Amino acid sequence: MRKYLLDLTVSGNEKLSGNYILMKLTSEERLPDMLPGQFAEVRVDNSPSTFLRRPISIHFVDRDANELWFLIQLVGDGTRKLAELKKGDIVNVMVPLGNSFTMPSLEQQELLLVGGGVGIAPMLMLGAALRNLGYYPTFLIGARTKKDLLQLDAFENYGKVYMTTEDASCGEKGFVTNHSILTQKFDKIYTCGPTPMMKAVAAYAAKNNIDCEVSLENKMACGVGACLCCVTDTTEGHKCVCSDGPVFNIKDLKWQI
Amino acid sequence: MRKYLLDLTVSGNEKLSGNYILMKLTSEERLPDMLPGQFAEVRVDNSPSTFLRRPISIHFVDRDANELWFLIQLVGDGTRKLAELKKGDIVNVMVPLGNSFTMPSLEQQELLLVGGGVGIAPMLMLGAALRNLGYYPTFLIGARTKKDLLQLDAFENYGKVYMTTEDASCGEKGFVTNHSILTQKFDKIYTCGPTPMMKAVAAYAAKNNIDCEVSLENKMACGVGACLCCVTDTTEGHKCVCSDGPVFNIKDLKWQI
Amino acid sequence: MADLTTNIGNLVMKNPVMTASGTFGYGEEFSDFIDISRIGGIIVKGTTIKHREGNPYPRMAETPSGMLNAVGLQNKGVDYFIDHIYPRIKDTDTNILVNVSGSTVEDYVATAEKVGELDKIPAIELNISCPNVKEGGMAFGTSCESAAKVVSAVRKAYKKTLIVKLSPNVTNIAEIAMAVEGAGADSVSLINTIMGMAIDAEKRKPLLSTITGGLSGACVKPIALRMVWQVSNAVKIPVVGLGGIMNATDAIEFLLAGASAVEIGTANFIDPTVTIKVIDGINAYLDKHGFKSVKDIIGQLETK
Amino acid sequence: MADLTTNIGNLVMKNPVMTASGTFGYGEEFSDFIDISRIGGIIVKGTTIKHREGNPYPRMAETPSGMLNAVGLQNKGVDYFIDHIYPRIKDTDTNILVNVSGSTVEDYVATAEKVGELDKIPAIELNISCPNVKEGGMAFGTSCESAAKVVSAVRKAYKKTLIVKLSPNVTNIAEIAMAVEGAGADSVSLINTIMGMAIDAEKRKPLLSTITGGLSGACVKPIALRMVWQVSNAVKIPVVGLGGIMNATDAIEFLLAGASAVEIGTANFIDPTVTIKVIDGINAYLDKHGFKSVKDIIGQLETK
Ligand SMILES: Cc1cc2nc3c(=O)[nH]c(=O)nc-3n(C[C@H](O)[C@H](O)[C@H](O)COP(=O)(O)OP(=O)(O)OC[C@H]3O[C@@H](n4cnc5c(N)ncnc54)[C@H](O)[C@@H]3O)c2cc1C
Ligand SMILES: Cc1cc2nc3c(=O)[nH]c(=O)nc-3n(C[C@H](O)[C@H](O)[C@H](O)COP(=O)(O)OP(=O)(O)OC[C@H]3O[C@@H](n4cnc5c(N)ncnc54)[C@H](O)[C@@H]3O)c2cc1C
Ligand SMILES: Cc1cc2nc3c(=O)[nH]c(=O)nc-3n(C[C@H](O)[C@H](O)[C@H](O)COP(=O)(O)O)c2cc1C
Ligand SMILES: Cc1cc2nc3c(=O)[nH]c(=O)nc-3n(C[C@H](O)[C@H](O)[C@H](O)COP(=O)(O)O)c2cc1C
Ligand code: FES
Ligand code: FES
Repeated sequence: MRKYLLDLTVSGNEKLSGNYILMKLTSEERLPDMLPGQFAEVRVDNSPSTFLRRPISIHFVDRDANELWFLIQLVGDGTRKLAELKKGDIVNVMVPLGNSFTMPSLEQQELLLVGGGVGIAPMLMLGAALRNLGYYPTFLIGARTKKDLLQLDAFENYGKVYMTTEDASCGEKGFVTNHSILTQKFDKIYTCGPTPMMKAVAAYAAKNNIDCEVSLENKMACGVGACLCCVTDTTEGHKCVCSDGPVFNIKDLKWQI
Repeated sequence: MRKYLLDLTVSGNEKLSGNYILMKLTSEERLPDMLPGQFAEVRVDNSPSTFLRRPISIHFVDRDANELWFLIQLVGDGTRKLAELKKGDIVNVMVPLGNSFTMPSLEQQELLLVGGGVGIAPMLMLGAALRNLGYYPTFLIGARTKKDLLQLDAFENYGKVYMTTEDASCGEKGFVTNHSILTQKFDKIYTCGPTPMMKAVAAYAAKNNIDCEVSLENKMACGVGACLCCVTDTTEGHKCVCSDGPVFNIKDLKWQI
Repeated sequence: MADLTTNIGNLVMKNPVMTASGTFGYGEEFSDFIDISRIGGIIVKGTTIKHREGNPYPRMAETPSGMLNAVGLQNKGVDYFIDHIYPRIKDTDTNILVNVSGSTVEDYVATAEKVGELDKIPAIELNISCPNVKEGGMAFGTSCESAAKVVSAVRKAYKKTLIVKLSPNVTNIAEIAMAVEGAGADSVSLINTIMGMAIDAEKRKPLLSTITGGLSGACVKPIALRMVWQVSNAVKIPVVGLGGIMNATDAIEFLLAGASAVEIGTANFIDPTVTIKVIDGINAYLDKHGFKSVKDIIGQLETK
Repeated sequence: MADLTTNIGNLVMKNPVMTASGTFGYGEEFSDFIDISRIGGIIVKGTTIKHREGNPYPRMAETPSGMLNAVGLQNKGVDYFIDHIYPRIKDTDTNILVNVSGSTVEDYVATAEKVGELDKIPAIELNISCPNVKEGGMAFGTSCESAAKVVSAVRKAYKKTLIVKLSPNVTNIAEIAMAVEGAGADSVSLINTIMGMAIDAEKRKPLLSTITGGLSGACVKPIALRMVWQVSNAVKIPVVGLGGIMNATDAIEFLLAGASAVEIGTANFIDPTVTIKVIDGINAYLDKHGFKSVKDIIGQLETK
């Protein structure tokens, strides 16, 4: 898929509950095609401590408004600088990068999308794409506490939404893998979130023989498969999270699960 | 004189003609005492290329408004970042630094204050201080063209103002040392501006046996006489522009004039 | 429009801007962003005789105005390169150079020989300076004797343009450059990364799997520029300068310090179009200052 | 409140934070901003046997996340220090150390002897690593033999705590550290500045009067940290770590890498109160992580 280097204009930058922002970017031109699971490498200007770009998942593409959405957790200087941007500011992005989630090949599949923390970001775009293909996916969203549960309304447009919080402030108490919905049968699981969560989901999937795709993170420099900084261990050796991933099928990873 | 490290609040940041800004800073507390010729070391935040502080002269202290004024020419990343600051933003400054212009010891002196380009910055505070002591100084201001002539109204509060521009767009044509006012007799000259200008003024002063003080610039790191980066040649060897200066009497410098 | 052509030994380049090994993949990764044939030369990833998996991850850490990497020469080996990658890239209208790495003199020689048979590869860059591999690598580049030994051996086996990439992790880089010149190199390129380290204070652990890694990016520029200046004052062969070049002004500084060409590495990650901007910027500088050719500024630093 | 005391040989420090020579003057320059007696130690400007005018100007150039200096050991000589400066600063309630520099072994010894007679100076830092002087200086610090020679001679003449400041401009800093340890040093401090260069592309001239200068500041931290880690794994004497420390986290990284104390240099220019912030920050870190003493984290980097 063709990659672009674009100067996009901030059309919205909303502070959400917890420590998250929802940033919307637009362009005079039609935004390029992007697939669920892909990401952007975002330039952070005027941050002395942000030398390299920041990888951020494509949260959603609103084709009507010609808007690209990022859901960003503020963790350090770079993300905090992004949070300061105002409507009309320019953000330079390399987009779309990476592979994407695999669409199911059969009809009538029961699909489970598990997101943890800011790992829900790619799940919205994925849910929308699946709904568009006629599926009605189930979202299972885990967070530490109620205020880390984001974009629930948006998810509800595309499927059923279940939740867990570690402090029981919303949905069922505990981790996603404790949720009662997992007693149902699923044909495929897609997941993105903290590594321990993804490993637990992967273990559940493996045990129940469910096809499972995970979206990984790693430290990145180039974002396009050129520098080999971002590798992960696979059955075929080191692969780049940025270009061979970020989406991997768990059967190709060397996770001890 | 006691030095302070202060977080000051921008109370005004005006774009002047040409490529200059007039920045006004204030504080909840009374601003410390400062003398004409002293400067501040200003921290520039969020500029990846501005590692060290930027030395900026004290242009004026408005005691009624409790405001410290800087007159700044935008030449690089640091000064451009300062120009972007808005009312209410915080600027960290080390102030006041350096020595100061010497006040005349006799009454009834004819004093000439020569400023070139942004070198007029310390001349306003100096003019105000001299006027306050009962002198009526003469300002001679040189610039390349009309739009580089700044703060003329402010200077007129304290003395007579004469001008030269290289393109004759305002005042007499040429350099300050060509101005007809120099045919008059002066007892003391104070000057700040580009080195070639100051050297020409110093040569004029030396030839006519006029006491003359110049305010020098140099690359600075610490601003407080600790690092010895900012030295200039004097009859007593290397002296620091930041702590022994920035004001030097030309008889102590080793200028070939 | 000034004349941007420059020479490295027998190698003629349409402009002095190359991409640094390990930072530009095989060029293809950047072809959506720029017309890579406009670049003066593309130096592909470090290539070894056998397939190498490289180091475990994490392999990257950000530092003030720079980054550390610990990739460790991951590559599929020279045979895979010849069979699968070379056919894909060989017709790019620019110079494609292979960065040849190894652990033993024999490995270097064998790899260089194989690459020497490829028609469309006019030159190699011999990497005797990789700080990210345990055996060989940087060790060759840190003493005059071992540097001369590997270069002599490769020189016998490789007839086209031989550029030797030097390590900055040495007391006297000019001496190493002279040893390499004496051993028959057509050119030296410098600098490779500087050995550095980063720690996660909260976890009390190194940020790289290998504890130490190679520092690159803007932060190393003052060191790289100094070494290029020292080396170009010490050798007669052309020098290729790199290390922290982020824009055209940086590149011009290296040319003034004595480099006949430059390489751009880490900056490609920050702006994938940087090479084109540097080429255009050098041209604009030459026009502005009235120079007809880039050769008119090489080594023209005025030091009184 | 954790126990912040640390030892360098016989020298007891109330906390591990010192100021680096040449960046903090004689302390007095900063006393309007902070209570300098809170600092663990103040290392004053490089002092030589005779008055030195230092290098011509310009002496400073800014670089990405750092700066170059070419001060060249300007100082009024050890006698002036003893007669005029020492009396003013000797009663500061902290350790005052003198950074002893020289061009010949005799100079070093003579200066160390004179400083040895000052009651209130409990230690010297022997600077065998200044890149900004033509004769001597860094040359002593770039070979094991010359480093050992000058240290042995000073050791004989100086009985109090002897810290030797190492140059980073070497192939193998651990070897130099071991040579210096063998010659009787009580401690090594590192790093001094890294030799670098900056050019004004528009004027085609160097930005420093001396063409090259010493690089310091945040940009050098990864290199300094790596060297501190290498040296503290190689020697038994305590190591003082410095180079690019800008905040408490940076300082903690050096302690974890094996430094028993740290020095803060360039950061003083950016924030004249940084030393106090670092001391408080180390304390907060120790409390947060449940360490009773700073000694509990020295060298405690987990590398599996
Ligand atoms: C493919 C991919 C997609 C991502 N999508 C999103 C997203 O949609 N929303 C979101 O909020 N975050 C996302 N991240 C994580 C995001 O890139 C990091 O949080 C961000 O780079 C931190 O930058 P910072 O300057 O704020 O923090 P820093 O000060 O740099 O670091 C703060 C923390 O973030 C970690 N971090 C720093 N750089 C990276 C990096 N390049 N990759 C991974 N972790 C890093 C550090 O280890 C540290 O723990 C994604 C990461 C990857 C690899
Ligand atoms: C005592 C003193 C008082 C000053 N007062 C004023 C003032 O009142 N108003 C004003 O506009 N400027 C003043 N200057 C100059 C001002 O400090 C520089 O213009 C400013 O630091 C440039 O910063 P920058 O990041 O915008 O430019 P940079 O990108 O850093 O450089 C642009 C140009 O400015 C020069 N420069 C950079 N740093 C310094 C420095 N530390 N000292 C001197 N020149 C430098 C560079 O050589 C270059 O030519 C003063 C300088 C000194 C030493
Ligand atoms: C991720 C990465 C991988 C690298 N791989 C190689 C390599 O395979 N061979 C080599 O000679 N240099 C390699 N280098 C070093 C660069 O080619 C270059 O010498 C160095 O990064 C300094 O230049 P820069 O500051 O412009 O990046 C690598 C650098 C980076 C950042
Ligand atoms: C302006 C300046 C002057 C210095 N003078 C000396 C000196 O006289 N003696 C010395 O041993 N080191 C000197 N140094 C080196 C510092 O002490 C320190 O080793 C170096 O700057 C690295 O630390 P930093 O990055 O924290 O500044 C000087 C450094 C600077 C920036
Ligand atoms: S980040 Fe460069 S290969 Fe993935
Ligand atoms: S800037 Fe440090 S002594 Fe003047």
